[in-house]
Amino acid sequence: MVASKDIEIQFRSTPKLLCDVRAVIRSYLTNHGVETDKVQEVVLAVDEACTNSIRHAYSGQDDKLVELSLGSGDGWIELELRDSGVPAPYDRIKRKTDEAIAAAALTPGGLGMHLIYSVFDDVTFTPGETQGNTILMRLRSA
Amino acid sequence: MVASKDIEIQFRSTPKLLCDVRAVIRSYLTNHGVETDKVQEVVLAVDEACTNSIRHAYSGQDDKLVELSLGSGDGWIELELRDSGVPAPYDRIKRKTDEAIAAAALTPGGLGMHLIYSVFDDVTFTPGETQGNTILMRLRSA
Amino acid sequence: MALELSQVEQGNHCIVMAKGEIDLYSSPQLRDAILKACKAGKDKVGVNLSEVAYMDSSGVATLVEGLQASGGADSFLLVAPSQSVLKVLQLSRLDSVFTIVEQV
Amino acid sequence: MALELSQVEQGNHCIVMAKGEIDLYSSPQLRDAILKACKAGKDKVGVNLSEVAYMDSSGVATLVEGLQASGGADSFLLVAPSQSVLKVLQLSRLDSVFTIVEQV
Ligand SMILES: Nc1ncnc2c1ncn2[C@@H]1O[C@H](COP(=O)(O)OP(=O)(O)O)[C@@H](O)[C@H]1O
Ligand SMILES: Nc1ncnc2c1ncn2[C@@H]1O[C@H](COP(=O)(O)OP(=O)(O)O)[C@@H](O)[C@H]1O
Repeated sequence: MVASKDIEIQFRSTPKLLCDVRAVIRSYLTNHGVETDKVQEVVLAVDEACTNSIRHAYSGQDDKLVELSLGSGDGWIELELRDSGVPAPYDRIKRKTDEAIAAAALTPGGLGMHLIYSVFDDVTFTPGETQGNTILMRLRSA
Repeated sequence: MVASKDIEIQFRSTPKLLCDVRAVIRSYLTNHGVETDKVQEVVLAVDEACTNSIRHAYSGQDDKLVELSLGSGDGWIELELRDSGVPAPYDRIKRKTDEAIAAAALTPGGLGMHLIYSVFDDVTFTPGETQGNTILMRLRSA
Repeated sequence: MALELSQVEQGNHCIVMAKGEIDLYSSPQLRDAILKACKAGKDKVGVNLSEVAYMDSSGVATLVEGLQASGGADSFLLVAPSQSVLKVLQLSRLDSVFTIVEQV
Repeated sequence: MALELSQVEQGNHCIVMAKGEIDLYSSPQLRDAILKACKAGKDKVGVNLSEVAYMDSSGVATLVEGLQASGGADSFLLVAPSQSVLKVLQLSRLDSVFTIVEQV
């Protein structure tokens, strides 16, 4: 993260806790002056990223750790998500072209990364060499 | 903590973030079946404990770390708060008798510990030997 | 906020009423409720999403599954989706795939 | 949720309207608003707490300070406190110290 870190949440990799994680993201963004509509989109996108860590990195094992840092500064709000599971294959997480998105539109799945790229102003997905994933999601703040 | 830990939140010791911390506590308790009235009381009591870490342990310095763990199991919901500031004097944090509470009733201040003891079913406040405080707050769950 | 589900029969419709948040945790419950409604022997299955405050892509995937299980867009209706549900359907470009009605 | 404050003059009352959450972060703002109302030259100062969703003991301490600054319970009113504000006042056993009114 570049911005100064305010909050870090570490949570067990179970879908049961996603709701609590959304609550803190929603509160943080609202308190940082992000508009309600945008808050909804960001919450959705980060929830998709958390869901990916649980489903893909940890294959649904519910006793692993997911970490989310929230920070702000220099005109940016930053959210960084980390897991220590299986690194994502690079071609699955790269930003898709509009044509590729249109072609895939009618199949469920593959929506998460698209959302993440569309909602944030800047996204850096760094799969680990052998283990783990880090996604830095940045939003220009008002 | 005795119960299995679900979430840990680490936040910078600034009052600005208390609202976000309350949001996650509120969500966690609600999702664990705690009734709305009790949720309100618990949120208030934990907020008082966080406020104490900021005001007393850290004398208002806003660049220190406060940690809150949330867990449940075996019929208990547990919240554990930790700071690494100045340990609380034992006589200020022990449970007061009813008479002492009545005598102090009309002065503001001294309310936080009273609230914490009244809201939870079990409270263990452990000031560190030389540094830091840990408060384990336990609630019987439905 | 948990997901509350109930089933209402109305004429030739079997409606699943959903209230709360639909995410990776709760979408399996929605899935079960939809599949149960598909077996109720009515012509059409509806999912009332007016009180759904939050839905993510696992919810979208569950609705697509319901669409398939019920036999397609003529027999599967999304009833009065909330603003946040509509938004997710739009973001996933699946809003035109579903039959969306304001009431049944 | 931040705290929004405004000041309304009504007959011989100067009322601080508070909306949102009152905690260690926002209570200094409430303090300033109350002290400003005390200087408005009206007989009575009121704090309307009907839209306060959350208040902690720093809020209670601020109200006690307002009570003192305005000259006591005859000239300082808590107007229509919300259920959660009432609860904190009760828990702190200070509800009987304040004059609580439903409207001015
Ligand atoms: N945290 C992660 N760990 C491992 N793989 C990931 C992670 N995030 C994304 N991926 C990979 O990227 C793919 C695309 O993700 P996404 O767009 O959310 O669609 P979906 O999850 O529906 O497949 C996933 O199928 C997975 O292979
Ligand atoms: N985390 C803490 N670190 C240091 N001292 C503490 C802490 N929590 C409580 N205390 C001590 O206990 C006292 C009583 O706390 P409390 O009942 O909340 O009342 P108040 O904060 O209004 O003084 C405080 O004044 C302080 O001396």
